[in-house]
Amino acid sequence: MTLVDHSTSPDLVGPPHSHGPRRDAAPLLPDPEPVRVLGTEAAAAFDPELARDLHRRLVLARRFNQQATTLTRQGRLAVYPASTGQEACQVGAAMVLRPQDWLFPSYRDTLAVVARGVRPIDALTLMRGHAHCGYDPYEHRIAPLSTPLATQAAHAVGLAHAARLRAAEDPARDERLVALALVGDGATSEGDFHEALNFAAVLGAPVVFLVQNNGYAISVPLARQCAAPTLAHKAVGYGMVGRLVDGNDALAVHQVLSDAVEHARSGRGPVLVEAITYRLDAHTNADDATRYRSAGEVEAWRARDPLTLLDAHLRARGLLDDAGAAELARAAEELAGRIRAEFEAAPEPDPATLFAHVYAEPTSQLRAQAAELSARLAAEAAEDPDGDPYHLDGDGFDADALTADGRGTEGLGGAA
Amino acid sequence: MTLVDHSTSPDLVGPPHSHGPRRDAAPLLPDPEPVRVLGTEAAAAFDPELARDLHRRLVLARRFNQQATTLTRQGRLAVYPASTGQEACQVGAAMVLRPQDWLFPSYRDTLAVVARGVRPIDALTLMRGHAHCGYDPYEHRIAPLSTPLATQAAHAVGLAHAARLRAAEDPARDERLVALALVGDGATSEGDFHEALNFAAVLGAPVVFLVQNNGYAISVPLARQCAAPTLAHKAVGYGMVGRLVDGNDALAVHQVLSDAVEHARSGRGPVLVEAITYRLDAHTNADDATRYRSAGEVEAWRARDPLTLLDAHLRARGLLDDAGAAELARAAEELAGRIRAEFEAAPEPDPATLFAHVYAEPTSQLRAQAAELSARLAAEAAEDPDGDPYHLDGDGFDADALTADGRGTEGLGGAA
Amino acid sequence: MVGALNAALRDCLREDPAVHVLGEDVGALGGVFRVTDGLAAEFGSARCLDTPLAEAGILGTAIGMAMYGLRPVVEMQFDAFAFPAFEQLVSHVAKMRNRTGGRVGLPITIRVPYGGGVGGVEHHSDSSEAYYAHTPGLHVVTPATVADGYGLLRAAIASDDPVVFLEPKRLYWSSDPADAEAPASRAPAAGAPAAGLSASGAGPGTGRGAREGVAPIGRAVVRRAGTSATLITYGPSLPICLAAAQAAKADGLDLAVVDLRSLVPFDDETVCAAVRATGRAVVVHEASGFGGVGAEIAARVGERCFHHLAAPVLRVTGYDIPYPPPMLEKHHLPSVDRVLDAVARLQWEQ
Amino acid sequence: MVGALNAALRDCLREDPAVHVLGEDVGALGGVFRVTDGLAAEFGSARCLDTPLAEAGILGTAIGMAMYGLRPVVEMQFDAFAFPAFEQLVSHVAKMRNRTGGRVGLPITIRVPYGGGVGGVEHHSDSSEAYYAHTPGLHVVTPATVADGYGLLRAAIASDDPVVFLEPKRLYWSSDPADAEAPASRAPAAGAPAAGLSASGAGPGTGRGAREGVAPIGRAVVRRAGTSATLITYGPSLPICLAAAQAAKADGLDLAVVDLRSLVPFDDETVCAAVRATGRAVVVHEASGFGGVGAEIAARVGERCFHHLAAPVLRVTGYDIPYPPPMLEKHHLPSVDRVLDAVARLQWEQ
Ligand SMILES: Cc1ncc(C[n+]2csc(CCOP(=O)(O)OP(=O)(O)O)c2C)c(N)n1
Ligand SMILES: Cc1ncc(C[n+]2csc(CCOP(=O)(O)OP(=O)(O)O)c2C)c(N)n1
Ligand SMILES: [Mg+2]
Ligand SMILES: [Mg+2]
Repeated sequence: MTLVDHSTSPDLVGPPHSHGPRRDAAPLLPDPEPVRVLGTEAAAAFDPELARDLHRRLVLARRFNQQATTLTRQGRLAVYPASTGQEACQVGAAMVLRPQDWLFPSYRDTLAVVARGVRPIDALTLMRGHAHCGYDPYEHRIAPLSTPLATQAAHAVGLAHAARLRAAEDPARDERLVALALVGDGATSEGDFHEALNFAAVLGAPVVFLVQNNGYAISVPLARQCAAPTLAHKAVGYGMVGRLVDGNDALAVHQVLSDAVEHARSGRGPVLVEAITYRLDAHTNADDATRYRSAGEVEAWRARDPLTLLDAHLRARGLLDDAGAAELARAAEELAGRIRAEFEAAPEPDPATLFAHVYAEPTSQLRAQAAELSARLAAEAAEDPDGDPYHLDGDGFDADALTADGRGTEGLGGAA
Repeated sequence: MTLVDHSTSPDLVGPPHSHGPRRDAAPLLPDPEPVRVLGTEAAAAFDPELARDLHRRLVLARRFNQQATTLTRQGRLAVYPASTGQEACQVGAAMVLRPQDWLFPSYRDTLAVVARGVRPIDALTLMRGHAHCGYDPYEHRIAPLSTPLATQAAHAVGLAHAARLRAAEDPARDERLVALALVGDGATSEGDFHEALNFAAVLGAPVVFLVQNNGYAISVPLARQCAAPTLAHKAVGYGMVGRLVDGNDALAVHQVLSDAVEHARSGRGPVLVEAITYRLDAHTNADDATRYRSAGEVEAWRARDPLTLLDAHLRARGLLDDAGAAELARAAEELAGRIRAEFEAAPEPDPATLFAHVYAEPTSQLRAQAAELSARLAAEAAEDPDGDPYHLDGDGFDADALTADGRGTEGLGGAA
Repeated sequence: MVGALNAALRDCLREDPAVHVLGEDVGALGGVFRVTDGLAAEFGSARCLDTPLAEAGILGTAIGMAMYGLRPVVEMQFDAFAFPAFEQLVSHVAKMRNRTGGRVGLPITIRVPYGGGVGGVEHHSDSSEAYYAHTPGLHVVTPATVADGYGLLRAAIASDDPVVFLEPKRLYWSSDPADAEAPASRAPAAGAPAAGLSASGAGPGTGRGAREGVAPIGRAVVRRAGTSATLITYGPSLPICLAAAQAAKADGLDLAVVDLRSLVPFDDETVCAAVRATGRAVVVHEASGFGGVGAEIAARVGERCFHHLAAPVLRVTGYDIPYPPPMLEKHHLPSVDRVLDAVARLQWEQ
Repeated sequence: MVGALNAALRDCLREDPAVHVLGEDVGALGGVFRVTDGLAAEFGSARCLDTPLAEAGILGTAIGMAMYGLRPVVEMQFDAFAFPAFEQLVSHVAKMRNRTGGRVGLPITIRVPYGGGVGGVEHHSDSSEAYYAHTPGLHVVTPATVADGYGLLRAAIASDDPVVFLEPKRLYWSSDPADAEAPASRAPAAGAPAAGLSASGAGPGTGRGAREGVAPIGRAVVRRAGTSATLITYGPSLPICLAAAQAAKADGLDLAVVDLRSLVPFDDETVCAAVRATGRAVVVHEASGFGGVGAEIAARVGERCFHHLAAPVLRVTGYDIPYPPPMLEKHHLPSVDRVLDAVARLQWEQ
């Protein structure tokens, strides 16, 4: 397998710019006008069933954001970074992936995780504070939500590269896998973002990088984050294709991401997609967004709410009526109820999990520390029999208990 | 002072791509054909005196590279990363700077440091192994040669930014300073490079980044380093101007860098320049370049030796004759002799320097450690009076002794 | 403590035009912990600069600013998010003065909120002081009281050397413990007045000299005198140790509590005097124990006080595990009970 | 040792198609120290991959490769050039298994040439084992002999956990010291045969089980039995300690020498048995002393062997300074004389 075309080695007697691969920049550069479908002629041609499916998922996703935010107010969720306003990106990202693909989400991407089939309670485990990652990455082909920004982008590259290596060894086992990495506009400033894009392009790895440009990194507006014409223009500096899309236009997001994923899948290399969107809620429930942006700005963006835009489109085309909307609202309430029920039923975390999975086998030191804690908890329990019921005799972390029964629900898609 | 134009805050009712500054990409993109002067009509218009000066410095720089390499063979220099073949970049970088400017060199840029006026022995101190940085950064406005690749690029940004801040406070003291950061093609892959360029562009800092693309990072060819059309294309991803130049064409390098420096100086923001060149010697004296490149490739590039190219130009225009060349050869020998003499005269390093400058004031622990070493050395000296003459009663590191008498020589320029 | 830190920054910005604050969200937002609240409004967005989101870039830029004569104060948003800047810190910040033979000092203060106990999700509760303390060329300080929050930050910014300033997240919203006894005197030989819980206990600052309320870098303080055994701690674990000392009274034990405040330079004098006085010592911190700062403390106490020790120096620390999720962190953190258990194991029977 | 490391990589690449080598210049060049010499030629440039020049990218890519089931072996070119990857190492590599409840293990070996004594210019001679050893979730091993170079690297690659594999630059061109005495037996209770200076002393490997010549991770070895005092060391300082033991004979002292080999997991059993047998201990390493691994060793020996100690545990280490320039490094590095001086201070008179 050729990782990269090295036939373009320096043309030794030619001009000195023969260093490195020469390729035409033009096809890599994004159109500075973001791709839109809604409100254009392309909208009429868009598959109505897909549009309705997208809409249904947006409705559920919005309800999910609301329910999770409510849970923070009730103290049942430690923190929640809502993706309200970004649901078209969240849902689109999950929908364009095939089962063999992998998703590498950032901390804000709970809904993309749920949209790919993870039980809400498991997708929220990190934010609940019960464990770090509540789902099995291998079961869902989703990496843990990444809190250290942009770091997971390189993981996506490595995984996609490894899949290609394995496929080259045994073409029959070629999964034709694509890895989709999600980062925010702020995260593009990190060195890790740069390194990941460069590795992807040099290795020709099948990765799509989706930047959800919601205009802010916590309080810092994009203008203080980057001075580029668009973030998608960064692609040319790596020799990859860059594309710009209206991130509040669910049909456009689906189309551009589908194209990007198929571009990567077909071996034509990685793609960088910038989706222009807006976070309608604060950074998290703990944030006070009024410190750094005006109510007017938020309202203006609310007028471009991805849900409103798609709703209008469907109604205009007769694909949605009041009855359908009411049915959807019921499904959304059912989802919200299910989330609340899952929270009620979720077990307390077991302290044994602290030591069980630091290494494949605990070291003697960890065994001693686990025994110390176990003895202490046992002593406390003896003093106060109604207290903490945990002791440390098991293998700990019963992740099956967290994910079992999660199979039938399939996230937002199956919530109906 | 406005650090960046934030008037371009989102156009709230406009299209969603209003996130962040919108600027036209076209003026930022490099012409993929590198700028050349030699062999073009522009050569005729080029200042003959400047061309001769450049040539003289190239001759001296080449001799410096040879002498330093010889010193490694004699074991007088621990290691030397020669810039043979890259002298046009080295000399050009130093010459376009004014006294108030700062240079941030990489480990290969000894000659740029010398060309800016540092005594050869001091510029080589790092490679001699006597101390880390042999010159006073403030005296010469040159940061220490940076071994951790690309890290010094951010330092250049910070310094240039600080100078602008100070100038804004007190315009009378505005130095109109530019910082020039030198990195290799390989170093552009580091996250630090990305972060530095982004900071420079967002802050609008007067920095020029010069990438000496010599085709290799040790053994790794550019094709495995980066898949971009050119490295200069990376500029658009930061919203800065990118330029491509033939790095073996001394006149073109001088012209493009001069323009870039004046662009930055005039407040129009940072510039990324890629100079396409070739390292004719191995990575360092310790490297075996035959492991990763062919003799044929090296020979082909030798035909484009920057010295040969400029030599031919000057002779063709009657600006150089055999007598002039002989005079230059003498000056070069004089430089080589001076380097050798400086090496003879250089004092041994003083162990007291180990402890003297860890902090502004040594901690009690360091004082104790210094005393311990001092006692040990004293005991050893008592046992063997002909041994190591050092003891630790002074302030240590007598950098004046290293730099004194260096003033008159002014590097390559004054070697005549 | 947030108010004290904010006041220190404000006073430094007012007094010295060379002082500049930079970091993620330090401007309009005032930082995620509000430590820089109001500074951009008062001093402008150039002197309290919202940077792009890139920690190596932030610290690298600060290095260049310091080279030009500014005194940058960098905020790292959380402890684990300082790791991207590790190379800039270790290879440049810590070494610059040394590698330039004293020519280029870097008066940079790097503020790092650290530690847990605040219900933070993963990567938000790390304790990385051991990494910094092992890096020659850095000063490493951490306040445990409101007064030291002000005084040590002033001293850090005034220092001509780089200072990693570790802010215990758990104590951000603390006021000084009312039940702490008045500061006991330091080892008399050290010659500087003890900095106590109030800002009045000022000692000599470093760098530009002492100012009102500036706490001395390199000086530990005995927060509680005691005769039975000595607890040695710093930052977020001080209140635990003070509470343990309080509780130990019931068992007839009179515990001394030393607050290191400065991990580098280390105050051997105060620590050793306090240990020699009791003959028994427990080191307490919340970072993982293996290779933690507590190891250094135990090792040097062992070296220097060997013949005064009636029992081994014990350590009460976080376990050797990645920081736990919020619901489990209480088990990981040193508690009054764990400290008392360790004290009980100090071989009182012998 | 270079040959042994190369052989270990070659054997692993041959035996297991999941093993992949990646890093800067590991391909055609064979690495700047030639540890990967010939591997690209034999196994192809995909399995011995020259990466772009970006250490965080390298390690991050390796994480993704490991998630897909490969066993990446990463080369960091020099110790200080691993620092850009610090966040990937600490926040992901070390924590992945824990944060996924055991679901995602990362069998990554991170080879890091470390230490000085080879005349390297600044940033080329750092010793950063303390940073890694303090990071839960990493195994940290370092061979001091040719046989362990082979055996421990095999074990590291076979391990299902991430291993930071520290290669003492000074010993790259070493053959095993001829004058070292045959390996003394390990603490009998430990149950595994001692791995000696020859590759035949194989113990159980971890992960995929033991193979011929594989050295056990987590097992120290007594390189020299002795009755007077115990030197505890690892990696580049082992030859110094063996030479010191040899020299001490002249003074009638019989020094034991323990080679830790594995800093994490730490072999308390072997170390404590060796210290208890002599009652005196000196810890030797070339990293700076403050907060170094030696502090942990001294602290735990103090905790566990308190009543057996006739003298404080002393440390002979690099000074608390940035690594010196080549011409001065000899003063910084532990030497036979410094070790003997420390031994002389072990309160023999009492
Ligand atoms: C390496 C790192 N630095 C800092 C942070 C703290 N932090 C969390 S979210 C955030 C802003 C992220 O902005 P963006 O990438 O635009 O994503 P968004 O929050 O808008 O989804 C910051 C600074 C972090 N998580 N990781
Ligand atoms: C952060 C870092 N990683 C690795 C190295 C080791 N190293 C020294 S030079 C070099 C290659 C540099 O290539 P390039 O940037 O093209 O500069 P050139 O040597 O061609 O001048 C490498 C990998 C280093 N010095 N710093
Ligand atoms: Mg954002
Ligand atoms: Mg190069």
